[in-house]
Amino acid sequence: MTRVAIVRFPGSLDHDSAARAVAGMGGTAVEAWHGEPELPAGTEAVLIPGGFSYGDHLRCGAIASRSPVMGAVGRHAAAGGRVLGICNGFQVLCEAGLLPGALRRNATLSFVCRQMDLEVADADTPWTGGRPRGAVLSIPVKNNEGAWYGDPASARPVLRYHGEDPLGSVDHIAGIANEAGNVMGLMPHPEEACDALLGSMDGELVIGGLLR
Amino acid sequence: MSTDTPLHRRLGLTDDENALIPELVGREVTVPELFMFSLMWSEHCSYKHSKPLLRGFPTTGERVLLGPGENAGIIDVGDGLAVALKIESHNHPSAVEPFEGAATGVGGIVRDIMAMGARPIALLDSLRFGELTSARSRHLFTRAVAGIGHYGNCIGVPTVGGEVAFDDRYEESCLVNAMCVGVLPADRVLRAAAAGPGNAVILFGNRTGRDGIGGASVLASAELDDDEDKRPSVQVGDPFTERKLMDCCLELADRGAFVALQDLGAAGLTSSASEMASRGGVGLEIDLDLVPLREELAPAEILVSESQERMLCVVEPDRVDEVLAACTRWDLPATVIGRVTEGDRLVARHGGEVVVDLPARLLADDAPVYGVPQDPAPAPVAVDLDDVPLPDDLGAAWLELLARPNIASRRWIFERYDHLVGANTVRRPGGDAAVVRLPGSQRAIALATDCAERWCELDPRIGGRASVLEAARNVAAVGARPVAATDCLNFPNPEKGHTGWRLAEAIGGMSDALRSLEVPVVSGNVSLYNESAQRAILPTPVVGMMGLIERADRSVGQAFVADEDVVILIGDEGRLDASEYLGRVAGAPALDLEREVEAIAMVIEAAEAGLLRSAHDVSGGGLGVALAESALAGGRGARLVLDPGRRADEALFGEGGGRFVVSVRPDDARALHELARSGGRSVTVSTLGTVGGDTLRVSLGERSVALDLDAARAVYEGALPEALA
Amino acid sequence: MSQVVVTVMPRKGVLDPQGQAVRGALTQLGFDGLGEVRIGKRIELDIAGDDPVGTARDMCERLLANALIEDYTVEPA
Amino acid sequence: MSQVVVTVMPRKGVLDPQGQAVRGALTQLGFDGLGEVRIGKRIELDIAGDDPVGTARDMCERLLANALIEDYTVEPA
Ligand SMILES: Nc1ncnc2c1ncn2[C@@H]1O[C@H](COP(=O)(O)OP(=O)(O)O)[C@@H](O)[C@H]1O
Ligand SMILES: [Mg+2]
Repeated sequence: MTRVAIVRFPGSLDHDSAARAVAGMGGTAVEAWHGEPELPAGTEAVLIPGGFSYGDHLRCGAIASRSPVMGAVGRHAAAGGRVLGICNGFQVLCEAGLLPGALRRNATLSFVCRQMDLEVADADTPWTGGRPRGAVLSIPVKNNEGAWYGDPASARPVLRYHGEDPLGSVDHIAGIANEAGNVMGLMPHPEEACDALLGSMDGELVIGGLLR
Repeated sequence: MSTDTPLHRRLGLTDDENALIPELVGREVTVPELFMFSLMWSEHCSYKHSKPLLRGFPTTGERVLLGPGENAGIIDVGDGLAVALKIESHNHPSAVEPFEGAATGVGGIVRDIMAMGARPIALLDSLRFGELTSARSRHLFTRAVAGIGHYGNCIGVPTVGGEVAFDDRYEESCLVNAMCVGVLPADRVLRAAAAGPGNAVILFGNRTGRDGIGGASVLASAELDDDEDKRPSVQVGDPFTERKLMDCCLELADRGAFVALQDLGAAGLTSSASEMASRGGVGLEIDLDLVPLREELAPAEILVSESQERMLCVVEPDRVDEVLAACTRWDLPATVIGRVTEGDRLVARHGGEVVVDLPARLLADDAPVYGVPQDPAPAPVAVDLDDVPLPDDLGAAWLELLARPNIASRRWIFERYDHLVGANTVRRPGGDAAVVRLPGSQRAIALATDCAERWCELDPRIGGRASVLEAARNVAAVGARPVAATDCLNFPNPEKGHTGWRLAEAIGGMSDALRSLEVPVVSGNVSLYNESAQRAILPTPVVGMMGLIERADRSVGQAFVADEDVVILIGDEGRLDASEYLGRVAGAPALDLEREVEAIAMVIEAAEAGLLRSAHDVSGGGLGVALAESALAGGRGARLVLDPGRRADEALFGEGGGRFVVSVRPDDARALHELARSGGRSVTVSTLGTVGGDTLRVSLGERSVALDLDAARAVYEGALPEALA
Repeated sequence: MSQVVVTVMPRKGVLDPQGQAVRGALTQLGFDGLGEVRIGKRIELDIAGDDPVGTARDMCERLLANALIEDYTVEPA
Repeated sequence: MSQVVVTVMPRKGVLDPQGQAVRGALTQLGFDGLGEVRIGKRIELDIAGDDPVGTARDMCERLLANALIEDYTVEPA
């Protein structure tokens, strides 16, 4: 059972749903507290869940990205360990410099909560469960600041919005990985699409990237 | 009001009340004490004009763990779980500053649920604004929705439902009611009753500032434009701190660290401390010098400040360090500000001097109670339906109805709310009721808010019944059994005109329906004086209904799901009398309570038997709108035959009758008809036709009408975004 | 066209959760000796006409600032 | 303690949707002849020590601004 550390900041919201999704796929979820300089012993993969860490004040993810635990997450990533950032977690990874670019205000200038179709743009990372390029996943987005901004050439787009993109991301990017592919961030919420009762299981394809 | 007006009047106390206070206390009171009385004896805190009327509500039942009287009511839902629920208004603050007013309204109701030791799992919002043709109403509405979204999204509690209606009678007095639902272990209900002399009193959360001093309470006892001085300093919501408070409270409640827990709402520390002491039959001593302040405040100001995101708890002495440590871990200021004492007095010190020394009960429970005039309103002036021509083009009338702001899709609103966080939202907003799975259980609850305010104006008793029945139908339509209700009574000044009578009649009507459904009211809130110099609001008793589903995967949606399914109408005839379609009054609404309750029971049984492929209650806009919504949700049309009845537009757009539109597999149609007659029931059930195609085709005797789904979708989805663009 | 700068700050006494959060974060990063932190908006506008500052003031009254919770100042850039 | 003012603006060339929306709203209110509208942050800090401006600059580098999308300036109040 892969030991997945789920990072918790003040204002994290999705740690429980993320832990449930990880456990549902056979992983073991443990909490990594923001103030700790090290990840919990035996951590094999890291998940930074969604939420409004530090109230989204200043810039989304900015304050959290400077907290002690992020040093340990950086070292874990540098050693080739897998790291997945979801929504606010994606914002944190960008602010921490572990992924390129930044997330900016949605083009609608409003919060958007909507089930979205996502298209696999790169089938060669661990984050799409081996689905071929062009395959479409159904996963909800819910954010205020989900428009990825940056140089697409510097990023490795893994998921793109298929059809409409109310957020206004550069190149309709929904999720990107680092060059090596071990660090992934996305605005949609796979942990809320891991249960047939909630309408979609496609989230397991993304979360599965954390598990051996 | 000029400064030579006596202080008590400026604070909103009557001369009689002012004379009564020293009599009850046995001496002249201090200035801080007078402030405290003025707030605690306001309508907002004391319910002095509504208390006697509220006694009419049914409040008991097998599942009731805690009824009205605490921060929220609690219902046993089985599996060792309990659910706390409550609805509350934040009308006046939202009219003053819609974003912060609505946001702090959400924050306040969430803290009421937290105070029970419950984890908040769902929010709903019930809104009333002026017509969207008014720039001011558009502003108030968009900012209020933004404020609700801001707060709810940021604290991670999904906003799963609610309702909104627009009417020019809300132009100056908008309504923002928020409902919160939380879950807790049934054996760990936390109360806000202080206990154990010698125990510590800890204040934690945000620091205290000059927020809303004299705000909510004073405002609620005077009409808004009455006096500039009575306007509150605006409270700014801080959802980040609220979330930390929530995490911290749950952690400590799980560990059993609290003897009692209470939020600070209207009248701040005064109300929290006096209510906690009074409920527990003990005294409290607090030292105002120890309260963490954001700015320098006088003792009276500290006592009545309505700074948000604060909680008060009682803790045994040997657990104080544990509680303070948890607060530090969550980066929340926390201070022991006093202790529980023997006796019944609330004592506050400042600079070493006693500034308050009162029996807590006088503040919390002993406000004078007043009757309100019972002057029945005359029957409404009605137009003769014979003078209302039938529309030449029923299809155009149908489209026009779907585009009305009171009917059109609410997607513009609910997509601004995170309705999914927590990963338990089984049925999302847009249907009749939201369905939320109870964490760690197969069970789910169904939630809806409703109010038939147009009917309440014409006949408050019928309107009160209709409000409850509609809420119950919404919950039944998803397959849930209604088990508990909470209510928010939004009315104009009860001392004037027919309002007092309307209030009593509405409560009577609600109680009639609740008794028939065997649903108790476990919590609620009253908001009076919703009027301006220009006009008064419609009587608006909002009902928040909770239903229970044993198996979350058995809930029913409103969408037509398969071609050839049979479309069936359950319930009695609709009428144009007070319909949205007519927009005028053609007669007083009527309803048959017993028959409507039977239809509700039948639909629940049909859902539980797995007979229903879809179900949708028929409300505003009548059958035509209900059919269109089921068709649009499923992307499937239908071919239907309607009995034309008295007139074609009445058959299509008439309201009332306690109806549902359902669809069933062809093989199940007979079973549904049988269910209508089972157990001595006699529910009217008519087969209308079958699902299929991309058009809704309805024939009504000589006339027939077709609704193209693409055209319908365009107007139905487009109306709110266009009105607000 | 001349540029005008509008500054909108939380009113004195009104809670500033953003300033509070940022102050906490800076302290955690080791910046000691930090007093109050207040965060507001800076709006740069290019305005035509004779009285751009007056126009901007008008804009503040009607849209840019919320008098209940914010104070504003206007100055030419 | 001396007060330092940090101004953080969207970088030139980076689209500012909020500025655009405010521009649209102002135009709707009848304010014609409006050029660009740019919206950023004004952060007022009370800082102790000999070099408050230097400290604030350091704060910007480490937290207050994101160089990819924002420019900042620091000045004594
Ligand atoms: N309309 C009502 N129906 C039933 N109970 C009510 C109603 N209005 C108020 N109550 C109950 O009276 C008590 C006081 O209400 P309120 O002052 O709004 O609560 P709080 O002080 O927690 O904000 C609560 O227990 C509430 O549930
Ligand atoms: Mg309360």
